Amino acid sequence: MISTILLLGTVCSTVTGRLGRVAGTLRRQVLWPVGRTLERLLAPIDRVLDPVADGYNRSLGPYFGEMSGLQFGVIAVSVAGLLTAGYWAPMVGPLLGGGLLRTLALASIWAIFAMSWDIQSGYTGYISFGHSALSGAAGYTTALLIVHVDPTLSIWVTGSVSVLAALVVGLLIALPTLRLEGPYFSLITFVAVLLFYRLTTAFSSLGGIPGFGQPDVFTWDPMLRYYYMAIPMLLIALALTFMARSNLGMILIAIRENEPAVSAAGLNPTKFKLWSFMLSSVPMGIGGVLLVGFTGNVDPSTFVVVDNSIEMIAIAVIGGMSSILGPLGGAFLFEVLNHQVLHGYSTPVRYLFLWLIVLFVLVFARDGLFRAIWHRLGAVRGESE
Amino acid sequence: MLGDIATLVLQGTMISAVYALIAIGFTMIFGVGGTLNLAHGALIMSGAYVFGVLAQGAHPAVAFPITILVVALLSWGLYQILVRWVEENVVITFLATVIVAVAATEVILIRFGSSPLGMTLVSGAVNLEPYGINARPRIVQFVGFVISWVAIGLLWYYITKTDDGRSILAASMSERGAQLTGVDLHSVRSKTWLIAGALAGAAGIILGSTGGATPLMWLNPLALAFMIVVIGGIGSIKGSVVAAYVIGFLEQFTVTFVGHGFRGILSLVVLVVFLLFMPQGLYGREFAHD
Amino acid sequence: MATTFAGCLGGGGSDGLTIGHLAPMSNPLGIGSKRTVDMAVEELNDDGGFNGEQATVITKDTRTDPSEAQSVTEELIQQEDVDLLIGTFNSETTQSILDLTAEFDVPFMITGSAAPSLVTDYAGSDYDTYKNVFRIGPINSDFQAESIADYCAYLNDQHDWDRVAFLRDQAEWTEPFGEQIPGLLSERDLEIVYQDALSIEGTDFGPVMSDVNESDADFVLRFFAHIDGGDMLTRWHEGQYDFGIEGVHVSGMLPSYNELYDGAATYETTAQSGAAGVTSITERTQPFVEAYSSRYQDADEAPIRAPMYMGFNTYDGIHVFKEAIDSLETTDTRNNLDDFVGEMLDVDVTGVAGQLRFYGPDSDYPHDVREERRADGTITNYPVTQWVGPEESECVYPDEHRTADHQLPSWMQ
Amino acid sequence: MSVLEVDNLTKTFGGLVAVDDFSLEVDEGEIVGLIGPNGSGKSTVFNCIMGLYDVTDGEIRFNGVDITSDSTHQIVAKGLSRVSQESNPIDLYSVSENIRLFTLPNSIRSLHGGASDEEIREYAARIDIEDKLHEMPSELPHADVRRLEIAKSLATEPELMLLDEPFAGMNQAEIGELAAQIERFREDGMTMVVVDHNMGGLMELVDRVVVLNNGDFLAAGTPAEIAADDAVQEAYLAGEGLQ
Repeated sequence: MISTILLLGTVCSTVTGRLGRVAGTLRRQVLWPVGRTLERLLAPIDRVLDPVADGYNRSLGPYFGEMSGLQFGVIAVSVAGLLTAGYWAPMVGPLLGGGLLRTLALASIWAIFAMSWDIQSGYTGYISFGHSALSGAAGYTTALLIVHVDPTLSIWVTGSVSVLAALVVGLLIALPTLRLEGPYFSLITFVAVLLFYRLTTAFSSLGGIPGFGQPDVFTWDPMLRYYYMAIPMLLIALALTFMARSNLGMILIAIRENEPAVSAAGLNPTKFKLWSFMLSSVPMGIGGVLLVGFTGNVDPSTFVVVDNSIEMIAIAVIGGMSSILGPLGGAFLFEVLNHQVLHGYSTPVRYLFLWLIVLFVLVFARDGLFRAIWHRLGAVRGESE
Repeated sequence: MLGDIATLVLQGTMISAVYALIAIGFTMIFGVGGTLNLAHGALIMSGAYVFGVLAQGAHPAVAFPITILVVALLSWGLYQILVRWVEENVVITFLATVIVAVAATEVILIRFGSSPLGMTLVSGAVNLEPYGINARPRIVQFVGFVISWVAIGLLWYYITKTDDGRSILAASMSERGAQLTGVDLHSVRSKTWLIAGALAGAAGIILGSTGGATPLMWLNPLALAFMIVVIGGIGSIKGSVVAAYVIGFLEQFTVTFVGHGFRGILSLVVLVVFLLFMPQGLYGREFAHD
Repeated sequence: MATTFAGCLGGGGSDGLTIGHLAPMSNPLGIGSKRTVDMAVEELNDDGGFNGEQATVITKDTRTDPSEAQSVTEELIQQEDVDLLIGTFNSETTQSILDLTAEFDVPFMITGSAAPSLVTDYAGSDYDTYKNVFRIGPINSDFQAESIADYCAYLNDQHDWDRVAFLRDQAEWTEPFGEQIPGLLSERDLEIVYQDALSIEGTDFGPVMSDVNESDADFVLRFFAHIDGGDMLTRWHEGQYDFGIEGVHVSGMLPSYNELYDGAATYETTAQSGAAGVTSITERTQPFVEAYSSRYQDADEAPIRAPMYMGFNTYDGIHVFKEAIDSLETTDTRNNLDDFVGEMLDVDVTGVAGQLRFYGPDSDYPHDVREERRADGTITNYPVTQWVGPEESECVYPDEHRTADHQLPSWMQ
Repeated sequence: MSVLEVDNLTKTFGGLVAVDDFSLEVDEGEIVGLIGPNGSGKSTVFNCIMGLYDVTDGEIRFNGVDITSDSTHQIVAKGLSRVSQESNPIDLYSVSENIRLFTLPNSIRSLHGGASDEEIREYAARIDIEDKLHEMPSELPHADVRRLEIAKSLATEPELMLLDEPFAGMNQAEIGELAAQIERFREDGMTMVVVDHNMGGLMELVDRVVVLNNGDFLAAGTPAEIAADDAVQEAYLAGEGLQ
């Protein structure tokens, strides 16, 4: 009996492998026809939106990536949805167990973390298990400033110092390790976060296990709070998308796919990896500052614990690594599932379910759910992408 | 002072043997498939829990081999059901196994809750004070030491003296070469996972019967295995054994001369030194191909 | 503005009395606490209700995770519109929701965390903001340290034990003990011959036991909440070390703990409020424990025989709440917070873990539960229990509640 | 004047000597063939030149500048480029993107620099794959994948190109075609070193041949001289012969 239970740990996998063929049949018999029907329905919309998308493609396309009419439509609707969530979420929320605005605000913070992780780990393939050390550095800096320097410091002061601290910690981790091969890099980041956790739990000067309760939340008003989190998130998404669609994104992916080729192209991989880490540290720092404003408490288990880093990775995987917007969608999917849809279940059951979804995506949809959908949307009228 | 050193040596030897047991399976899988199995700690944890449950009803001597078998099968199953489908992509494998580990924690939480599960393999202790050594080691520690070296011995025999085992060694040297000489890589990998699982099961039993089983007990063994493998040289079983002893003794040294709160710190310093100045580890192979 | 917003979300405060219970539900402490809150509310509902109203309980899992705790608390406050929050175990989860409860003026009764800072750093420094927070128990660590020191003096009287090896979790919660215990012990003519803080990330107890043994201590005084002392206890039994193991051991409070470790916990002691239900702290203790064990004897999950300390405190909390509500004559606590606080400060209730009265606004520990002292000033509501059999424990301290004298381990007798 | 000078190059792996005190000079506009049996150290020499391996001993100069301890990207920036033995295009990128990667400036500030579409077409045209620009590498036949490698190399605008077994896996017709294209590069003023383990494709192409055996310099001379050299014949005896 016990072995069956322990096998649950790999349950997801029972679905994989052996059932791979079944899934293949399913895809052919069910998903494709459904997809084709959808395509037939969506194609006219695509056509109608094409002129608008073309206008975008001519002006901003080179900087943020080109889109088909439908893709443009989906992005526009999503952004509009996020911007107006403060007004519609309280009405929709009760259907999903209530508290939707809190979940969306939390999802915004996690979206920042997952996108930041993505620009570094997802793009370069140097998987960091230690990104929570970066947001942790920012959170702890804010708390220490408030506790030891001046409790009335403005958020602009504490915030910028905190982001700087995330950058410094990022450099401390990245400088010695990025010249190492991938697995070693992952190990160091893993160890770094364990060490950080140990320091924060052991020493009362770092708050110990309860952490610091002194920082104040930005606001308790759910709507206002949502916008405090969502707007920086959208700006970060914009900035990172811009970076990812530039030469930089191209080079980082090339580093992941074939690092020697990048050297052979006369490009210094170490420099670009370092840059991606810095580019990742800054929004991680911003996310950390927002998290302080969200919880009002800076403690190891909210900010540092290695599970947080794993959660960022899981979110990025679900959404689709190396796409920036994929992890953004992943964060909203993950948090809404966790806090709304699976609301009635106990916490371990919820997380087990979420981890199984992540495994499912890793095996069957490596590119992530949102990237897959995105490409389908781009191809409703037959042409590729 | 002499007594201190004798105590240090004794306790270092015992703990290092367990560390070696923890690391070998991890390094074997790394060596053969190039796969970093981050679920290794979770397999160790499942060993502890399986034994803990079985030992409540059965004699430990019965529960022991069953546990080893169950964990070996779990490990094999993990490979067959999940890892083999993704192993060509290092990053995906990496992520999939870590997700398995966190999922295992949730399963344990659902089934056993967060309180520790205690278990007994053998009871009793030996008082060495009359011999000038200030320690009363538990018999289970001696058993752990013996199991560790028996496992290492069997593994060494298997890998160097049997055809079956030699194919594992060949695959860890060069996959292409092994394939050319007619080695079935898939079956070699399956066997490696099976053996690594058995070793993890044994490690889990020892850890569980010395400190109890908890849902987060996979984390430290995993970090430890990782460090040992880096210091010993990736894929080198000999290196892992040596590195396990290096780490074990360093910890013991820190505990004796600095304090119990600083246990892992010196080993972390050593790890960083290795990564920066000797990333191939003690017995890592420098690759040469032309 | 936020409050009104939440109000229209939740549907107003007049739809009955709702109690939000917060606890880690994968931990037996939390499970025990949930069962006692259900028991208490059921009993009081049957007994005329809270100022005539029937209460409902909603339990949320905090998962020992501050952000999860905050999330479920916000849900309880904003969607369920609770009139009382009760529970929380780890100090970090408790701390993370203090601001939230204060912002929305929800009465909050802490029943699982003993950190003095939860009172001193909050109600102690900004009373007006945090006046909604009360601690039902256990008595805070400052008093615990004093009481434990008295217990050590008792051990010295009993066994001539005056050499102490002082061990603790390397974690913030033991720091008050780290600071106060040495002074308190030396006042009582006890000597600390060895001390160390142990890493909570896993400790090999072999060398620890050797070090303690070498120091020739009479007993180990240890404060473990994160560390499970099972390894230590097994080594103690198997190695038959000549010292006692005393102090606080949170894992060891689990009623099935000694069975889990095959009797290795026998002779260890731990202080805990409620004394695991083995003694009559008040006349209500035994009836409560009997009701609990008959109600949950067939339950799948521990704790079966008696709730752990948090359960005692949670049960008492609900009774205190009823007392205050009945005097307040309304269940709308959130809009009458000042009056509610006034009623709470007047409470003097006999609970199952002791007599409940609270410190006033001007004390060092505003709204903290008062320690009970006997005439000579000794604290009496932090009893110590000793394992004496696989499922049996006895209360060995203080005199008022003692069911048996402290026993030496069999190999030392 | 010499474009590339390799002086007394030695490279050991642990106890194994892969290249032993090897020297080579390449003059501007030359095509030099570097041949030797399998395992003779040819690729190791290239790897040392390109900074992929740390050199155990010796010095490498390019246009008179010491590049021994430079890293690959610095060497590429100085005008050296290598077409490696294995084809490893980035499968996610189309042919034109694969070429474009090699034109990007080594600067984190240059977000939208790099070659224009016309420039990429020109690089591709020099090796006749300009009509494949929008295909994915996985769709290309083997010979075109090899050509893509050369196009990538050309895109770094090298003065000296190191070609590692460019003819491997090609049929006779393809070899002839490629040799002609390489000939054209020389006319454009490029210096080249071509590695092959036999002289089949090189005879017509190279001005001069250097033979390596067991990491050691064995012989040098015109293709005709080398073909007649006894020592070279002997070295190849164990192998498949010189053709």
